[in-house]
Amino acid sequence: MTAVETTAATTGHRTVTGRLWWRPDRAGTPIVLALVLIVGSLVFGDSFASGRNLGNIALDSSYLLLIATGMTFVVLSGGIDLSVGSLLALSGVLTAYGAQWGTLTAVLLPLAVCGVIGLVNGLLIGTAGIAPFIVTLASLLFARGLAFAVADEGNKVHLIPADLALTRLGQARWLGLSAPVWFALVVFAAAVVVLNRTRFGQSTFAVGDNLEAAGLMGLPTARVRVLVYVVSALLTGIAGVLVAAQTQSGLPTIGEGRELEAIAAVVIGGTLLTGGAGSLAGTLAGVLLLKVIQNLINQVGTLTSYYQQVVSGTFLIVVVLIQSRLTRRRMR
Amino acid sequence: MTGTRTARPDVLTVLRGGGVYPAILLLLLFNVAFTPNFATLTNLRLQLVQVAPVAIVAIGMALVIGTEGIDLSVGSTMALSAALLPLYLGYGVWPAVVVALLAGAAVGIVNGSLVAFGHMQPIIATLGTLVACRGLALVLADGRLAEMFDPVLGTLGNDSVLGVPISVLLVLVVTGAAVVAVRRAAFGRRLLAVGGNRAAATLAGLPVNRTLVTVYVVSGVLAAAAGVLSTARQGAADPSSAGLLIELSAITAVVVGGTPLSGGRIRILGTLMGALLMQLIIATVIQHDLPDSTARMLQAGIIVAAVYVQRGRSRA
Amino acid sequence: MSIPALDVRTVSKHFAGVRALTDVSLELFPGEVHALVGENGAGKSTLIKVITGVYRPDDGEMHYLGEPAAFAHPRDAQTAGVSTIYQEINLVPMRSVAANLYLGREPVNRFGLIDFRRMHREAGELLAGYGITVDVRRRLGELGLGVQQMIAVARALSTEARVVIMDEPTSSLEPREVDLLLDVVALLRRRQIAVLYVTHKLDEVFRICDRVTVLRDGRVAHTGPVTGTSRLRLVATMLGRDIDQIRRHGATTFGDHRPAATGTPVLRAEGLTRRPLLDGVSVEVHAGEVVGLAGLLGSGRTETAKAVFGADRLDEGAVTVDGGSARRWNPAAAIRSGIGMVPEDRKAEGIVGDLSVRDNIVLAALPRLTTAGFLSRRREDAIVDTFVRRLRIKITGPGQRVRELSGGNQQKVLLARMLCLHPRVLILDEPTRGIDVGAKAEIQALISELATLGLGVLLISSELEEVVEGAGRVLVLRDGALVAVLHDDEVSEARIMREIAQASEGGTA
Amino acid sequence: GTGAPAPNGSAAQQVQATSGTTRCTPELYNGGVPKLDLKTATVGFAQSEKEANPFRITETQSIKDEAAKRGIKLITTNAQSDLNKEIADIQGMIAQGAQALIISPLNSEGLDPALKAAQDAKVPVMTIDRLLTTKTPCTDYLGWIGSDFVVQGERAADAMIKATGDQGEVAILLGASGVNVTVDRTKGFKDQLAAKGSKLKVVAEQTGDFTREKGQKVTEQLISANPGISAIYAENDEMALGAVAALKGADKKPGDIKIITIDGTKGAVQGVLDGWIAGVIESNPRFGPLAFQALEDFYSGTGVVEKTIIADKEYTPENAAAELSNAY
Ligand SMILES: Nc1ncnc2c1ncn2[C@@H]1O[C@H](COP(=O)(O)OP(=O)(O)OP(=O)(O)O)[C@@H](O)[C@H]1O
Ligand SMILES: Nc1ncnc2c1ncn2[C@@H]1O[C@H](COP(=O)(O)OP(=O)(O)OP(=O)(O)O)[C@@H](O)[C@H]1O
Ligand SMILES: [Mg+2]
Ligand SMILES: [Mg+2]
Repeated sequence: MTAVETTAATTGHRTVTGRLWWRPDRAGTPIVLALVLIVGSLVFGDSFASGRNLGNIALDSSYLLLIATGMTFVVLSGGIDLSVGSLLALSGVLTAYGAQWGTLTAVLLPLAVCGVIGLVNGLLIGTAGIAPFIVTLASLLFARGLAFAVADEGNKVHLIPADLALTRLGQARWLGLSAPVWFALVVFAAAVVVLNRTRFGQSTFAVGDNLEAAGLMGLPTARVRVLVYVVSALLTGIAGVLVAAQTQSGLPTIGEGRELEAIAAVVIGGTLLTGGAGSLAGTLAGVLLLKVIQNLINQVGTLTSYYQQVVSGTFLIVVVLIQSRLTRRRMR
Repeated sequence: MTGTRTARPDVLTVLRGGGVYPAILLLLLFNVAFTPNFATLTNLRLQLVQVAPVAIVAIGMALVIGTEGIDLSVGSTMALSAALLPLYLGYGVWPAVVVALLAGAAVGIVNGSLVAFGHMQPIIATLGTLVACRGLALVLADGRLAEMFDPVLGTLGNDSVLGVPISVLLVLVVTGAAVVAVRRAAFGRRLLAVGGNRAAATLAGLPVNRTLVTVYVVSGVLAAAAGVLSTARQGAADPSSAGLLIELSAITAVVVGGTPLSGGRIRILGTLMGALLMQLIIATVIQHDLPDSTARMLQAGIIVAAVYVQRGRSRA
Repeated sequence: MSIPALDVRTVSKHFAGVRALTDVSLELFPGEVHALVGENGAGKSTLIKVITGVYRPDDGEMHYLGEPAAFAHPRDAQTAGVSTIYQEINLVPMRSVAANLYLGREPVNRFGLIDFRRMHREAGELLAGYGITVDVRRRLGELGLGVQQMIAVARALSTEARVVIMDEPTSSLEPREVDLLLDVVALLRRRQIAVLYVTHKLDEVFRICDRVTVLRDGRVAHTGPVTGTSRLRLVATMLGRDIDQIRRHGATTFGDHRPAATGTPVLRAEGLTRRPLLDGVSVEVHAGEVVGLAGLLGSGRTETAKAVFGADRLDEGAVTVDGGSARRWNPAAAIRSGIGMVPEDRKAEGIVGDLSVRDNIVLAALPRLTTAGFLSRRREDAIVDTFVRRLRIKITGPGQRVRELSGGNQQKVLLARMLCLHPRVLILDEPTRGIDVGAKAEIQALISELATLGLGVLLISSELEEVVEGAGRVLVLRDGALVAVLHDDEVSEARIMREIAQASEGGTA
Repeated sequence: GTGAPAPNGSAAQQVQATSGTTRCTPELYNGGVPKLDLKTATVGFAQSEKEANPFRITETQSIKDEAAKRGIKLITTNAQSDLNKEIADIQGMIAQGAQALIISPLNSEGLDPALKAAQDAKVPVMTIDRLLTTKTPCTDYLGWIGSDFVVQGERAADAMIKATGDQGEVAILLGASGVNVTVDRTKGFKDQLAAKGSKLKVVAEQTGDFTREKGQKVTEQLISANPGISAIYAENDEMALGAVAALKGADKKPGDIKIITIDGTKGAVQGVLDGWIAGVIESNPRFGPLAFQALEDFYSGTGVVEKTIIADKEYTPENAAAELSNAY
């Protein structure tokens, strides 16, 4: 029983009904994606639209999807996580390193370490109040350094035995799709539920929207801001385990620049970098769009690798411009 | 009325401005004590010369960050300017340098327009130009390193005036200009207002879009200048490695120097000190022959510590 | 008397260089509505934030329901039963209305997942109780400030609370919502809930409050029952002046000067249209004339003001000043033509919080103070000095950051920003919102004075008396369209109310 | 670094050594792959790193030239030092219909998804440059042609001992971290010093990332901190040239500090002529003739051996003038 329900105020009744005009917020990126897919199939035919090629795109997207999913939480909370590229390498190295004691350590060791680094990121940001950009930039350096340290400055590449359960799992295929794709999809689905249907998810939006207000509304802002970095680090950790299982090795050099790719995917998916608004569905579309475009650019055999860069940079800008035109979200 | 408070920040306010000052002090003390041949004039000079490109880029970055923006394309802009130099060297050094700077300005115009008129988020707009400009630089240079034996260019890169290296002089000039711009010029005030509250700046009738474009152009030109400097010093233009990842060093220098990423406030001197701190860390690491992995972790620790000391101030 | 629900004892709090609170004590009893009044910057909001755990006091202690208590976080206060509506709306604008109402305590189903269907239904019912029928799935930020304020109230009151704190809850409400809100407060009192009520509107103090505490410069200047205290005495205590010094005419301090609208208007805006918010509104302002804009929340007053000032893109319509018009009409052009505007949303569109008072005041005048790109500190200081004195802006120095000023003083800074341009027409959107009686009187007097000197003013206010007493001509808006223009003698509260009422009968009610 | 690449020369005279007993043929390879007429086949080449230094430029050019010479249709990609891109590149070329692949792996590990795709599509993979250490020849890939980086390091150590008279302090400019070229060249160099009982003392090992810029910066720091350094071992020519720039900046004279480097680019050999560089161990990038010969042998039934070591020259002050035109 609340105080207000009884005040059935009969004084001035005023209608503030909203016109719910059609908002293509969510539709922008999928539309562009669909267009690109159609054009790609028309231009390149089977070399693009073959099951094998699409399967490759799916596999390549799966790691990015995992990372970008975590990144979506972080960006929605108003933060940014630059450490994911290095964490991917660190997780892979630790997976291979841990593999000498069996699958369980190979999985738990990297996740534990990534979790701790995510926690430290989160604490420095959410509790100590240091800017996310700089904290995660520092852990970008730190994680890469640690990865090199574990790999003896890169002198020793740890390998995962082919007969380990992890290897078989990582290289399995079900229904024509590689295992990492399935793992990524399951994690993604869980993330969608967490973001949209739990208090933590709702608080993530609120914290990114207006941190001060969220605090005054009684939300545990610090806890939310710590948790999103843990989520991001853990999902990146999972991606690292899968990469290692796929390649049967842990390389300390992989993942450079992945953070920017993940951020690009999130933003292309319509999530505001300032936080507070966006969706995981958009991120999924963003990831696929990036990877499909990359694949298409690769298909143009005549393009030298330098021109490929010019094209992909321009494409990124154009896609985001189109996306934001379609969305027409008022930015403040 | 108590006098002017922001006009002349006293020593204490400056020092409180960040952990960057104590960090530099500690590192200097450590090196003087434990690094052989550290406290020599040539060594100090070397550190200044090496930090010059980063410092110049960082000052441009500080201005951009002051508008609540960010410019990731600075490294690629350096590469672009490096790629253009040898192509136009035939017309003489100065025309070539002008072309390189113009290219920086052009990148700035693209960035600024995307941010101002296209309403794109700066990090994404400049990420796009980062990728595209590096590609363009490689296309122009056909991906190859080009050696240049022009004496004038060599002078620019390696010579000194009155014992001060030309590149260091350039840093001082840029710093001075930036300090004056931020403190005394209408441009600086507009920039801070745009960064502090874009809507308010618009309603106060300020030319918001023009200010944004100008800031990115300044950043682009400074990055191009840094590209010219490092190319001149090296005697070779290498568009594939010129300025690689310098955006991260520059942003770190800015933030470590006490400028918040949320815009509306800028510390030029702090930025300079931030760049110097990063350079000192690198020097310490190399001169003590620490392995790469340790070096990275150490760098991470020092950055966090330096920013931790000044936390709260950046949030307020 | 029973034990106090909330007992604040000798609390002190200072910010860098500012003593915001000194030895403040306050007792709040169940079933009483306790008014907290004082000038801008007296420390009211700070006291509230100390109570609810936003700030930690330097000194002093607090008892809640008879037990010593110190909340470390607003959440703790909320769980313990202290519900707060903070000054300036503190909600999350990009989330839906329903999400804002239930954030942090969303109804969940048996799997622990949020039950949106239930949440939306309950949110709709909750708001209907306040006479607001809004689609609860809409983003909050799309709604006007007034509606947002009511939603903040609804949120705060929808929890089981022993103490309710309201910091200027009516500052963005128009009379009808105010009535509604005061009814709610009365209901809270009947339920033995303790209410701490901060306001600058003395009417409200006398209408519903039992006791009143006056803060002045961070100290308690007076505490006592409302009955028996005269209005004049209260104002005198707040301002720290003798009663004799406070002269009064009517409820406001506008002068009697009301020049007729003659000759050609300085400002003429025609057929301003911005679908779906504005529909062909025309406005004329003559030199020396104060034109009022009246209407319900969301009727398009702010939209009109912004359209005239060139701040929003228009579908149709033209603005001319002295018969001439600029090629591209935007705020910069408006300012160049001699139009100024003080926006409604101080925090979001007005102040640049990190800049100093000086920088904020001269912001719009930058082009005039610049020679060859450089600013003249001397001329800046001259301007700042003049206006700080003239508007009595309370600051520690021109270098103080505007973020640190109280709301009223921030408002004065914004006024100064426009006045130093010596505009010919000034658009004021809710210029006295959240401003203390003293400052309010000063601003009202200033508006009259400026009008006497030939300034044209377009005045928007949710307080009808302000419009009635201040304006010589009143335009009444409804649903983004002009429904009536009232001249001289036609201007009265009753008449305006009638126009609005007719409008809303013709509308959706 | 302009000028036409040096002539490819005949395949046979490029071979230093071969190893492995079985010769791989289409029947043996990975359970059997279809036979092809190489003349009408489409061959894909995956380059791993940016073509920013002469080594990569020459390597790609050599492949392209040989394909053109033999009239074979060639598609090429460049992974820009991004492992994932290389995987995608290879998969992309298979999708585009490449029937045989020549790949220059970015790393000795990690290409598994790409190799798997090639296996699935029954496309044979010839590797050059870096060896896929943990993979099986004639199963995961056909065979390998490349230099022995460890041996290169050893030869560099020998040259260093000779140049310095086996005394003084040496600084090593390491290549990029975590790359096995770096690991091998370092190992070969240090092990050889130890094996020879050298009195040279390694006082610093810092990465110069294989770039001229970092080579210069690191050298500047090192000679500032250790004025006693009398020799520098650079793991590629670019870093060596950076080191030369640093020495010039520090007013050193040619020969004050002995530099030994690996690669054999024109610039470095010119450096030998000018006296700045004491010796260059070549790392031969001209894989084109050998790689296509291997494919031809594969399909013709002659078979491909497991490992082919390409012949690497050495440039010394004595032969530099004569050999300059052969450097790439
Ligand atoms: N975060 C802060 N930092 C520094 N000074 C502050 C801060 N918050 C408030 N102050 C100062 O404390 C004093 C009290 O401010 P407070 O907001 O409590 O006033 P108020 O009575 O609520 O005024 P108003 O009626 O305008 O809302 C003012 O002088 C203000 O400048
Ligand atoms: N009934 C409504 N339907 C749709 N939008 C509304 C409604 N009421 C308010 N709004 C939104 O709130 C904003 C407020 O409108 P505006 O500011 O022009 O009205 P106002 O008369 O000034 O009321 P306020 O006192 O809230 O400022 C508008 O931009 C509009 O988008
Ligand atoms: Mg207040
Ligand atoms: Mg309004």
